[in-house]
Amino acid sequence: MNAPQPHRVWNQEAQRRQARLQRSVPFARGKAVAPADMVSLLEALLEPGDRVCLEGNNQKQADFLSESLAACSPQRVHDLHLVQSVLALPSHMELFEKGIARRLDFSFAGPQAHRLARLVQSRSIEIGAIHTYLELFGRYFIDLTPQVCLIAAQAADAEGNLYLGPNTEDTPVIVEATAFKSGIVIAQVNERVEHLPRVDIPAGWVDFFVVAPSPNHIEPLFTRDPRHITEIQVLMAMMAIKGIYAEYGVERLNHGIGFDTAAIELLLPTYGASLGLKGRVARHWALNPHPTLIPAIEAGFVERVHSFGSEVGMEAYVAARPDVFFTGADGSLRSNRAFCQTAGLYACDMFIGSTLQMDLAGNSSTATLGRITGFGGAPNMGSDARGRRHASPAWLKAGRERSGSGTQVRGQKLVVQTVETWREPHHPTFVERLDAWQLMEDMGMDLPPIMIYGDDVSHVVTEEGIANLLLCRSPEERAQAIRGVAGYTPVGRARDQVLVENLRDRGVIRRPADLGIDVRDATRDLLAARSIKDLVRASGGLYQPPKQFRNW
Amino acid sequence: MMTNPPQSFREASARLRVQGLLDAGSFTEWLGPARRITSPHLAALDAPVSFDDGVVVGQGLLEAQPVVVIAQEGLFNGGAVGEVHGAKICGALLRAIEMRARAVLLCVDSGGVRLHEANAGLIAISEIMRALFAVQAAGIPVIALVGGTCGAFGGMGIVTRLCDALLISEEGRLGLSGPEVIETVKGVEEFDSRDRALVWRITGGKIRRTLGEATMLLDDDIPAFRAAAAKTMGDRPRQRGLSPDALQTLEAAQRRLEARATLDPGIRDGQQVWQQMGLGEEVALMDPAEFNRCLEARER
Amino acid sequence: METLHLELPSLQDDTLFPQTLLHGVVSSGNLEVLVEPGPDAARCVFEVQTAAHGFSEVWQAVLRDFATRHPVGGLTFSIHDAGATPAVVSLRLDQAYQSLRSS
Amino acid sequence: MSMNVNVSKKALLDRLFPAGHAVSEVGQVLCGWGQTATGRVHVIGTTAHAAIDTRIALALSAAVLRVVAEDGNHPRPIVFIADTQGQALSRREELLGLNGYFAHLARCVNLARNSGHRLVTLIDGEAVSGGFLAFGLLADVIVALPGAEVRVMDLRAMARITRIPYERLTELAGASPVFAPGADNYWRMGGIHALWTGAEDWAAQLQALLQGSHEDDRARLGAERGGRKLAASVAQEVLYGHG
Repeated sequence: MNAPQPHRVWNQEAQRRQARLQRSVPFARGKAVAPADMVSLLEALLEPGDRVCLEGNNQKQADFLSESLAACSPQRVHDLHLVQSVLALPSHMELFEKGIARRLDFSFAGPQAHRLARLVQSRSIEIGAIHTYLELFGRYFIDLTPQVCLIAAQAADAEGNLYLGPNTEDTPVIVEATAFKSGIVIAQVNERVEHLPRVDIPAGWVDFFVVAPSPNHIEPLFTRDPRHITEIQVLMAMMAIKGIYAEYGVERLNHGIGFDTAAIELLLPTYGASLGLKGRVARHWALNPHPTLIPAIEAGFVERVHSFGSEVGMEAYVAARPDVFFTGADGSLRSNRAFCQTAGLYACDMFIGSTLQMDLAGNSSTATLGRITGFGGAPNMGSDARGRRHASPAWLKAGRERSGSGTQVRGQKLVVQTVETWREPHHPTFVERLDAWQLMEDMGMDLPPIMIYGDDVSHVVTEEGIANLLLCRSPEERAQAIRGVAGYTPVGRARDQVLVENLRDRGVIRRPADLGIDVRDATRDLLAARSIKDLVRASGGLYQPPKQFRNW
Repeated sequence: MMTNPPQSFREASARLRVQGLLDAGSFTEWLGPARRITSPHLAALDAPVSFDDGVVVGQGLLEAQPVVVIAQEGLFNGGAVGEVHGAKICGALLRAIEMRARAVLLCVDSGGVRLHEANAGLIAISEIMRALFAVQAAGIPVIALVGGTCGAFGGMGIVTRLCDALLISEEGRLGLSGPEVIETVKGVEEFDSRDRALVWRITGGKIRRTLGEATMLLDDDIPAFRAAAAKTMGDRPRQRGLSPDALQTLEAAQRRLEARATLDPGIRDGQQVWQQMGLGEEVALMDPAEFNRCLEARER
Repeated sequence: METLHLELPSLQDDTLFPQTLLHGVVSSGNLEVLVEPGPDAARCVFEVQTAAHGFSEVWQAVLRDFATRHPVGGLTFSIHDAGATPAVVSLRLDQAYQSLRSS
Repeated sequence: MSMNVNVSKKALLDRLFPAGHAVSEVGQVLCGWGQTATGRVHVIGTTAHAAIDTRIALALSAAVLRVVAEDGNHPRPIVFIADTQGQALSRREELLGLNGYFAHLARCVNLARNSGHRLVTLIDGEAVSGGFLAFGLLADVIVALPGAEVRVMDLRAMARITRIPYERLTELAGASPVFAPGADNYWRMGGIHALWTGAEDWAAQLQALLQGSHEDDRARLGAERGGRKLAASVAQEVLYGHG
């Protein structure tokens, strides 16, 4: 038996934490920091090379802390390693341009995708990896644990307890990883109050907080104005509801964001109800509070929704529907991205979403040249969870179709891509080769950035029909099934007409007529709401859309 | 299941609006699409043309009364007025006099002058104004219907205010300069054109009805427009020779407009107008019928 | 603008009353189609003016399928297109055909 | 004698009315009379490229109404002097319904015509879109003085909005009067009846315009001058029903 080594110190991280706190003393009164002192505080406690998590997803952003970090002197704060969900703010990019940060592990870079690509090409940034949310959250507890996290909360009390409001999002997972590994937790809050409506993060986990000069920025990213839904999208929604939701009896599901899925949400209480589907499909959801879900909720289709984050304007509606949404004792929404992603991965029978490009293997990608967008959460939801063990009718049926005559040992998640064959002239959705391959070469990546792997995809819905890839018995069949719904794109026109008709006979490809859908019925009159105003009415005046979506 | 959805005026094409406004099967189009009188000026600039140059004109019956109907297509080049488009409107107005129409229904859906043929468009709008005066002088009321995607702006915003009555939906907009133009020239602080709520509080149907410019605020529903047009036609007979523009009438109008212009100089938002009337947030969600009742009560 | 003239064999539907009909609107991503009696009962004629360049083959495929799908012999379809996708083109043509049948 | 009138407009009045004039300028609005060989005429107009707002529109309509009331059964000609950069761009003005003020002004001008006043517009300076539509463009006869700029929008702005290259627009503007700024383009389209040159006797030319028809002859003129070939025939065809 080896004796313990006498000189080994076992609490170096805790000592380092104490040293950071010591250096911060001049810039804080207890845990409270004045906005004007935030830069000095960060300069005092950060050390070169620190792993830092700057909170921000595609909704709420710790924007004041990000700007404060970007205002630090690169002489004092440099070579940071950022480990965070989303690069969304200009100040995020400044960190790299100024040399304050050097290395990056992240998930998604929507608004900054172009600037990020330029930084990569000019070697001003080292990318560790691009993750899905769940992977990144997982690595927070394995090898990418933040030493300092800068988070956003709704309110703090004098002791530093935090209330997160409806946009909980990533905060719990970030704080958990940081606070319990001797890291420093700094929060920006919108207001300091006497009594919090509820405590979401206890003061003992929080080191500093600052009342930001203006409330943290939140984008209404999940609002789709029904005015912009086209007849083609209505047609595809009809096909999806009749050919997939009804066919498999999909009760638990997640919707991607976009007009295609918004159309489905708005067709459930009209077309879906006319098919007798109420209570049979779309009962339990992993979904942000989409305004376009209101009519289906009001019609009694939707029984329960758990959310990743919130949506601007939906606060009062959510609070008034606690049987449907997860809410705190104070009435406001309790969202949680890590848990909702887990639910989407393991507890849902279907994911349906849209994409920009799809190849003949069914791989799909939203990557376009010159932009690094990353993945976000779609691949977590849009993949078959091979670890799943519990059964459901939809999961079993899909699994049976995949295993064919072989012995069935597992089910299969329905992963549905719903796309128009052309996005616009010169931009066919179906391609022989994804732009992602070119992007991989340009950016020196290990793999092409594929959002949904083809072997996870079960169905492709286009205006021409539905291709059921579960029933395909070879890569060639799969390719013909995709060509068979690819319309007049070059990929679609290169189909083998005979093979495609065979696939249609076998039910692998189903046209609207095969589903008993008359294309003439696909009009906007089927939408349960045709405008934002209709959604407000459907909510009984509880939904309060942001001003850019109103016309009153 | 849902009840019958309304037949949206906003979402309908000009042609469908005409069909829905008139008695079934009564419409006869003048210079229809088969005549292919398209704009040579758009073609010269290699821009897409339309068989009717973006306006449908003709005659039909409204509750068995002969009317002339003119409907601009807001989706084609923003309903903008070019040479052919403008001449079709002018000709249709003058023909209302020839055929002794009971009324003219003018469905305005236009941003104003078509830039591709700006000079022709500007002159055409001035010609439309003069033709409209002639129609009114002949004792024929002109009823403006506004509820399309483009609203009524620029010169067509002026023409709309020359009409005897204005029927507008809440979605309808009326003004002179578009918010985008004002923002471009004067800055976002003057007018944030992306703030749709603000845009509607300045130009939208509700504030235009509040200020007395619109006769009636309507649901976004073609049958509602049809019923209101028929009612207006019955309510507002114009008598031949009795000019509405008699000096006393215009002097009274002058006083009303002068009074409005003295509105507190700090007022730059429809909301402030409603506040002054003792109306609050509830205005936003009032449906048209409720809103009309609310205003009528105050007007009494 | 690019123009395309195409004449395709198609069956004739005697019950279709030969008449003029305009369907759709020329706006971004959309088109109008004017249907008129054509010169030959066994063929249909397409006259296309389009803002999207380089799509002659796609147009031919879309129109050929349309002429196969419906008995539109004896009709002329004149199209002004402002960049509609093939899905929208097919939909508008189908709708125009349905309007002809119902009127 | 005219009071407070800006220098260039004063020079114009001197030249139009050598026998005398009494015009005042208040807030960019001209109002008064000029003496011609056949008697006094009214002068109403704007100066210094006025951006027409509700205040100016109301001043103009008030002036027109006053003239109509004063003259009663003996209507004298009205000479409009148009000098406007267009409508005022302002959120408050839009809220007030500036288009309605313009419509009212147009009605007043039309009332003057119906009451027997001969209406002559002289463009001196700028005449731009909405501001021009409201009254100058409604006269019986419209004249552009040398240097007058008449337009809806300049070509650079038009290029931005229509996404047609500026170079292409300038090239096409040489061949067609239909979209490019310029008094001569408007003349070719029939929107302007005459273009006066600096060398002419403007008092005599004005005198000649003080009588004539009230008919709107602009579409016909546009066709005759070859600048607007369709307006007249299309309107006629709709009117007389060959459609």
